Amino acid sequence: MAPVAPRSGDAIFASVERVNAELFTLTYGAIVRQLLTDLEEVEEVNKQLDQMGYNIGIRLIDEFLAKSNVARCVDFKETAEVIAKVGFKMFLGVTASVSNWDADGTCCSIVLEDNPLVDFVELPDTCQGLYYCNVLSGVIRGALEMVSMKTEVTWVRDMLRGDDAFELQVKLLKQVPEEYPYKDDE
Amino acid sequence: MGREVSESCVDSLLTEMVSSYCDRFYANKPDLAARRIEAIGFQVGLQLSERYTMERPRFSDHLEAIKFICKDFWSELFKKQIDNLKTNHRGTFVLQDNRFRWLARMSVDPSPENGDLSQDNPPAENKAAQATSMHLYFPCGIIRGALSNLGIPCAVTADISNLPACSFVVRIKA
Amino acid sequence: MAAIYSLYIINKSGGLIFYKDYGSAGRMDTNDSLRVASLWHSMHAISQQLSPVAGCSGIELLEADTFDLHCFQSLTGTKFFVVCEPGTQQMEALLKVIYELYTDYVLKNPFYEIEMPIRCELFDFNLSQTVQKDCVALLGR
Amino acid sequence: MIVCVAVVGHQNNPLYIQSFTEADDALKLHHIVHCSLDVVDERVNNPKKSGPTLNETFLGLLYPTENYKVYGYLTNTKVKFILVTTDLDVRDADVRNFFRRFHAAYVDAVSNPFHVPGKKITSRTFAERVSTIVKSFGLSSAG
Amino acid sequence: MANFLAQFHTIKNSSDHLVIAVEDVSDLWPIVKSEFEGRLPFKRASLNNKTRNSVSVENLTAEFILTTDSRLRSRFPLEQSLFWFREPYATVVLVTCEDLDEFRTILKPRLKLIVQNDEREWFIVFVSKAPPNNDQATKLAKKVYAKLEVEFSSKKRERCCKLDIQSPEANFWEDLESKIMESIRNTLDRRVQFYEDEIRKLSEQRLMPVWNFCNFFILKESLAFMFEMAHLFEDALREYDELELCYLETVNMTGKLRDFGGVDRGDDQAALLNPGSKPLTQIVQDDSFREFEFRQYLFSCQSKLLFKLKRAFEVASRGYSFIISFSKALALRESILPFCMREVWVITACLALINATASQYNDGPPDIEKEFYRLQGDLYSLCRVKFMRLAYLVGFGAEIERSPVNSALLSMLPWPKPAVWPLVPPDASSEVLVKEKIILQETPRVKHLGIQRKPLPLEPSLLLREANRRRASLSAGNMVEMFEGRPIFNDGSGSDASTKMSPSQKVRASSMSRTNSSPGGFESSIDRPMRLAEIYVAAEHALQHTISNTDLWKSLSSLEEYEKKYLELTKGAADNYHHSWWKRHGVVLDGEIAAVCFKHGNFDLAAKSYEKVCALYAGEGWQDLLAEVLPSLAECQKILNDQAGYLSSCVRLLSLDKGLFLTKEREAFQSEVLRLAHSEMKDPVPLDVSSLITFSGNPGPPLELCDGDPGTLSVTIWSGFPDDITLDSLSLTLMATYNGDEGVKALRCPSAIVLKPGRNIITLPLPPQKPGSYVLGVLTGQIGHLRFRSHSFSKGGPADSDDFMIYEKPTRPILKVFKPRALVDLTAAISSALLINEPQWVGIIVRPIDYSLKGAILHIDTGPGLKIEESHVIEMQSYVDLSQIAADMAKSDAAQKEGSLAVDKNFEQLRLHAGRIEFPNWANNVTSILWIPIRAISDGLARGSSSVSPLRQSIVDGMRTIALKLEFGVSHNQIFERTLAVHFTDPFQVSTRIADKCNDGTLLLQVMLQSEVKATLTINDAWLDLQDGFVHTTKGDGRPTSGFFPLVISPHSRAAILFSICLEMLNAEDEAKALRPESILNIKYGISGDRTTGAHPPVAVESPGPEGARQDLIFRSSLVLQRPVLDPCLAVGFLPLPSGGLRVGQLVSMEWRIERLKDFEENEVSKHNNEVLYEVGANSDNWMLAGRKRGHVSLSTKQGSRIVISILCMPLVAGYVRPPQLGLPEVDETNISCNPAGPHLVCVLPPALSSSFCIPA
Repeated sequence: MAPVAPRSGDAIFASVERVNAELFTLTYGAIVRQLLTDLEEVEEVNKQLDQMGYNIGIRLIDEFLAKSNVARCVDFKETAEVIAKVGFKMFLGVTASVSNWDADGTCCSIVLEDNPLVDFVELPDTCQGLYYCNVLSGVIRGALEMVSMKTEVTWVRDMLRGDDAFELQVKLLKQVPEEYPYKDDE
Repeated sequence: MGREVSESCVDSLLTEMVSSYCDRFYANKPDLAARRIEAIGFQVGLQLSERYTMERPRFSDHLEAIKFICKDFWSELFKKQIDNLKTNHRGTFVLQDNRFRWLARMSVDPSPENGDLSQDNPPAENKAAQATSMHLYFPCGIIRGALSNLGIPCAVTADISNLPACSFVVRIKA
Repeated sequence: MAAIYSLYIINKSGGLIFYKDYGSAGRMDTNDSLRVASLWHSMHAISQQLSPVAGCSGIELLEADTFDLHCFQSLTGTKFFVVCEPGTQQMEALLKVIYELYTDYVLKNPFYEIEMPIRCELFDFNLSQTVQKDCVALLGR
Repeated sequence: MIVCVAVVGHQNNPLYIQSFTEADDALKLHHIVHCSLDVVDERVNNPKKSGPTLNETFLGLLYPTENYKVYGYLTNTKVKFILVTTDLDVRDADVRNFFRRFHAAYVDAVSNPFHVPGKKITSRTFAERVSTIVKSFGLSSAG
Repeated sequence: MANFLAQFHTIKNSSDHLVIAVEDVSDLWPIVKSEFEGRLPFKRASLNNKTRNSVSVENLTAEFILTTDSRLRSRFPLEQSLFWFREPYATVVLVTCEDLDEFRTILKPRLKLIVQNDEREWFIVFVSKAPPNNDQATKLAKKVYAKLEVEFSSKKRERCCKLDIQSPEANFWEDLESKIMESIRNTLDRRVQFYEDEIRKLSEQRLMPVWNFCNFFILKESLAFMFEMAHLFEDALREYDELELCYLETVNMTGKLRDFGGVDRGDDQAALLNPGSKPLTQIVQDDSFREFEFRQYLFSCQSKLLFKLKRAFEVASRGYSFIISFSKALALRESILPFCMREVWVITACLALINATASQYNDGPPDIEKEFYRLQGDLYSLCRVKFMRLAYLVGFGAEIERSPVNSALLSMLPWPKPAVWPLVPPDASSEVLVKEKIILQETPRVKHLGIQRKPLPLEPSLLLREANRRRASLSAGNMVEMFEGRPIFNDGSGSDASTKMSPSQKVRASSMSRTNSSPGGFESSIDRPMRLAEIYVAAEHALQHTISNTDLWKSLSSLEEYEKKYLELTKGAADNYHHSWWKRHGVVLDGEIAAVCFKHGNFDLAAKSYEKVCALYAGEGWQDLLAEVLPSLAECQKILNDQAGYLSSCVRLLSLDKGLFLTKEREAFQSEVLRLAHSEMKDPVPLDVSSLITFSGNPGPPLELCDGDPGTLSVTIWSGFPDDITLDSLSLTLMATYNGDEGVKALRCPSAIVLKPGRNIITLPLPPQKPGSYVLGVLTGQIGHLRFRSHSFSKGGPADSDDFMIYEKPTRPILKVFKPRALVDLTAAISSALLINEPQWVGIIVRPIDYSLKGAILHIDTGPGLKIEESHVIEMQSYVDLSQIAADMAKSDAAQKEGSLAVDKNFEQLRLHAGRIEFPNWANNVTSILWIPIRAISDGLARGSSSVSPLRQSIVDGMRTIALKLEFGVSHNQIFERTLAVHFTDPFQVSTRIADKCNDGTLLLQVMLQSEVKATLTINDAWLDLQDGFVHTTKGDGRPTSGFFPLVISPHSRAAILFSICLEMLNAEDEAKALRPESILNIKYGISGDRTTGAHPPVAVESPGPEGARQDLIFRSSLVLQRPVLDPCLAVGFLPLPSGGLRVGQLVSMEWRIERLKDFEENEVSKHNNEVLYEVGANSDNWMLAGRKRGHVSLSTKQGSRIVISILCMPLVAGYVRPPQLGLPEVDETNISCNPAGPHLVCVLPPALSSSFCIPA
């Protein structure tokens, strides 16, 4: 079958249903704040945000694939590029850049200059150690896991902590092969 | 034109928020979960009302404020207005949205196998209803937040006659 | 009107999560469909193993004298396949559309638990709409 | 020049008050702002006085004293902005423009998820934005 | 035209009402004058206003003037037109006439002559003197009047009216008035028309150079004045407004510098309410109007009209803005006006306005009223500011409270800018000294409670510098003038150059100049910078010149006077504000009043006002301002010895934002609190410190306790005190969340505690609580005599309002007390029986159910027939039963590490003290087993059973009980009681039967031994002591025939021993006295068992060693043998059972045949010999018997008579069971022969298989 050509991030973003970013931003903010109130421990909040992100990711990936028509990526490099250029654009309307590849191409940084999640946000001193955008790392982790890549996503830079950009380090742990559908005893 | 994000961002965020609160944090305390979700909505409503009432004269009475919610506020959020507004002129307003966006993707499955909600086990019907209502505490909170920020303390409840129609009942505290 | 006999959706672990029969000749009961699903799942996997060249993504089209079987597997491992009249066109496109419906109405339904059998009115509804649509509509895309 | 700007909550509590004079007499500005609330109340409580500008957010000049002018602005959410300036010939347009930008800044400040409604605004960004707005007061519409 | 001005002015002042001319043709005026003037002023009149709409005016004053009067003498036509407003508005022609001829010849022509000049509005009053009784005369008069009417009246205008002096008609006067009015109206209209035309003409050429405001003014004001005379005030006012407008325009338009005015003596007193204060001629000079006077003049005219219109409010509002704008104007001219003219003027203006309006105001609608009071307040406070400014200048500055309000008012108010700063008059040195003294004496106002704070400024810039700068600039300027052409000063354009110099430089410059100036003639203080005192004095003198109003000057003359005035003004402002919307203004000014009261030691009043102010600031959270007032309030309370108030003030001070006070200040507050707390207070003061001390449970899960356990609760307390503070006592209340009625419990902190600033963690002992979950309530405590309480939680506490529900967290339960539940379990380790009468180990399993048994104590109480072998120690060891092991495996390996393996090793020997055992620590959390050596005593001898004496043994007689009571829990508060049943038994159960009967009479007695225990028994020896009537066949010791010992019997199996015995011949009497009624079976046996499974070797033998070493136990059991029947008289035969065999649950009828073998003659066995009593006995748990078990059957005494007794029974258990036995109680057994004998045992088959009925495998 003639594979449908992959579409550019902007094209997709233009085509999908969109809503005011404020709603998204404020909602996320309110959630984070409520989590802080309920869970008290910043560490715990980071954990939960990541968890939420993961749960979102494992569902979102399919929509991404369906709407973007991206073919299976040949390698992790390509995957990262697709996430940065198409994924972020398609959902958040911003594009990220990929950099800091390590030698064997299993670890890179996704750098985000602009991030709708943090409009208006200022971290109070009581919340040092909070990874406000931790949901993002979760999403990436979850999504990649669904296409059988176990990854570890960590924050390297965070504008809310005074850095000049948001930088996520994505580390490919292992590429899980398609599990062979039947056991030996069959 | 302000910046935008894909709708599925909001959708999945809300879905996940609700399920986290109902299934993880307050798994078997639906009322607590509900309060939290409502609270989140409240804050959002508060801030949105602050934002969307810029550049407009102050409302002279409750009705004006409610109308604002129905028209401008709603269309900012959902790109559509409330379809029908009823009131008993004694502080109760019913805002009906015939196709409430946040329910648009929701199909409730009455069959008990539906494992989404971890309530004890009431009959599947109201089990499903409860699950859906969990998703409505957020918009209720938004409305309440917006109104109380406009100086109208009130209580907001939602009721779903048949998806995806949904009507919000605003009771203004005398 | 494309004569589609039936539609299957299989989750990545080979469980049948959706089955719809559009009037295939030999009706099958639930167990049959389950069996078909797991069987196809295995065959699909075996076909990948069999492939002499690396990077085979499994059977896409299986032609029998009485029917064609078009299969589409998403990168996340979910398989969609239709059984249809031999030589029916546009099945890949159809499958793509179904995939999108799946993402829109199944995955976005908060009550749907991933990997679980699909019970979503909205999905059924939109699905039947799409399938009713004749090939011209599909060509349009 | 603008000597003081303030945000006052719907319970008439100061949310943000910044004076642009030597710090030691900031207190008198607190006083001015606080007393100007009287006028705001007056305007709001018998609206017929504020005839044409009924329910307009911009309340105009609150105080016609010899030495300074106090302008007011009342948002839909019952939050008041007060501006104290010592230059005696001010164009209404400038003030309106000032308040509009100030309001925008305020809205963004309270959109910070960690801001507690009804509590003081501690945001640094807000402070910076305000000072730039104050600096550019009068210039914008002059050009 | 300006030269008319004087005239105009005088005219205007002279005439203030309308004039009506009286043309007295026939000298009637003296007669009618009084009545005519009696009509004045006209009650009501309807006139046309400027826009020609008729308005009705009241009490229109007017004056009748004879045309012959000098005032109406002819004037120049020009001025006539100019001052037209004063010309008559109507002309009344008074005539009378007796006969027609006279009329025709004299009167008519004359009248024609009079009325030809149509300028005037005229009408004729015909007066008839004819007496009413004189008909002839009256008729004539009528005739003449008729003629007159014909001549002068026309259709469109009725110009005549007739007055009978003798009998005036009622309607004459109305007629007259209406005619006058008509005339006035017409005249007015015409003149208005005229003036308007004139004015229009002028305004058209407004922009031409020739144009002259003066003319315009005269016309305009004439018009206005005319309106005023006609009581058309509205129109008059409009004219003045237009005039003012026009004036301001022209004044600002024409650039040429005019004389401003305001330099005359008395100008300092505002004249904005009395127009006549100055003649216009003074105001206007060479037809330019002096702004100063003229604007006041205009305003005064306006206000006059406004008052006439009863619009005092408008006067006030116009007045206020007028004052503001006018004061601006004054500011511009400050250099030419006297020193501080502006301030003085404003003061007087405000006061004048206040008095006038206040007196004139009569209440209007409420909102207007509020507004009015606000204006009054504004006027007062404006006045107040200026007054303070003056006071400052003359050196009362030190007395002025440096409060925010004063600072706000004064520090933004520029200093007066006179061209020359007044200099010290030559002879004022003494005054200077006085001021100096004052300055030196004046001590900086100390803040209370040792608060140091930079005092707020009251001056825009330092007075000293300001004044000297102005002097300097002047002096420099003078120099320039004085030393014309001197190069050094020629260059730098003098004044501003030197202003740039600092005073010191200035001094040098000037001194240097002095040296240069050859004639040192002009020695003055010009160039020397003035000292502050000098400035004061100078100002004072200058002011004295400025101020003409004596009492204003008086109030500046001395401090007391100043304060009097100051208070008056402040009060005035405050009170008025209180009546208006501007409450805050009012309250703040109250604060100012309070300050004065305070200074004068009127602390009560001061405190009251301060409280109001504090309440205002606190209520709206203006902490910075509050921080300014609160100390004063505190001070008052301190002085008034209002401890409660003072304390709460201190606490409030402490709870203000940290930034507002220095730490040492805050420490001072704290020390105050402590001082009071420990000082002698009449009664302990309760105090709310919620704002200062907050508390919450520690983060993390709540403390969990089991029902009835005490614990310790740790709580976080935040202290807002700047310093450590010692609380003598502290207690917190717990509130049950669910059951509200469940009251609150207070937890007391046992000892005094010290709170550090900030976060403290304290622990409270927690007595046992009812089940439920608890939250913290209020915190109360004591410092010295001070009882304080705090309700407020730290973050994590409940939300204050619903609006903030977002930040609401439900108050986290801090304590959970669980419902009562099993915390431990005690069970018997073994179910199987132990050996009776032997010391045995009984095992008790102690299983803690996730609850620690630390220090637990077990009370053991053995029931009857059981005693603990004190001699032996009790053993305790950890116990793992297999099921638990499985569970452990399932559990995470973490649990494994914790070591169930290690636990196994635990073993310990314990001693029993007074029936109590203390548990070792290792047993706290692990299941353990307790081995207690006991012995069950039973004195009864075991009984064997045989066909004749069936076994009847019940479970109970082997049963013993152990009552256990476990005390555990943190303070042994938990009790667990259980009574265990322990089962004891003999090793064997013995039953016998005759196995065989040999011909030689030898009987083989089979003794069956059923092992009753779960242990292997070894029989080493057994012998039988036979009862009388039996002997062993073999002359032996009664050992069994076949001696194959040791005989091993495995648990619950059975064995048998054979004895061969035979009957011993003996006669009846021996038989009668049978010594030994029963035989005794003796068994010597050993037991090898494990205590964990059941019976085991007695405790005495420690470990059961090798076979040999085992010491034997003896078991004795009695059994009864029975001699066979010798002379049977009854035979009982057991009829064969039905073939099919027996099945469980199937009815079967058992039958016995009874037959008489011989009659009863000789010895009567039974009374009723033809009846036999039978009884069927069966083991009830094997059989169910239906029908009569016992009863009489008749059996004839004949030999050979027989009957059959049958009874229905149902076997209940399968296997070999003893069948039911038929007994004949009344018949001696020896007389019964059993033939055929019934079977010992019958076989009962299990019930037939059926689906519904399943078989135990």
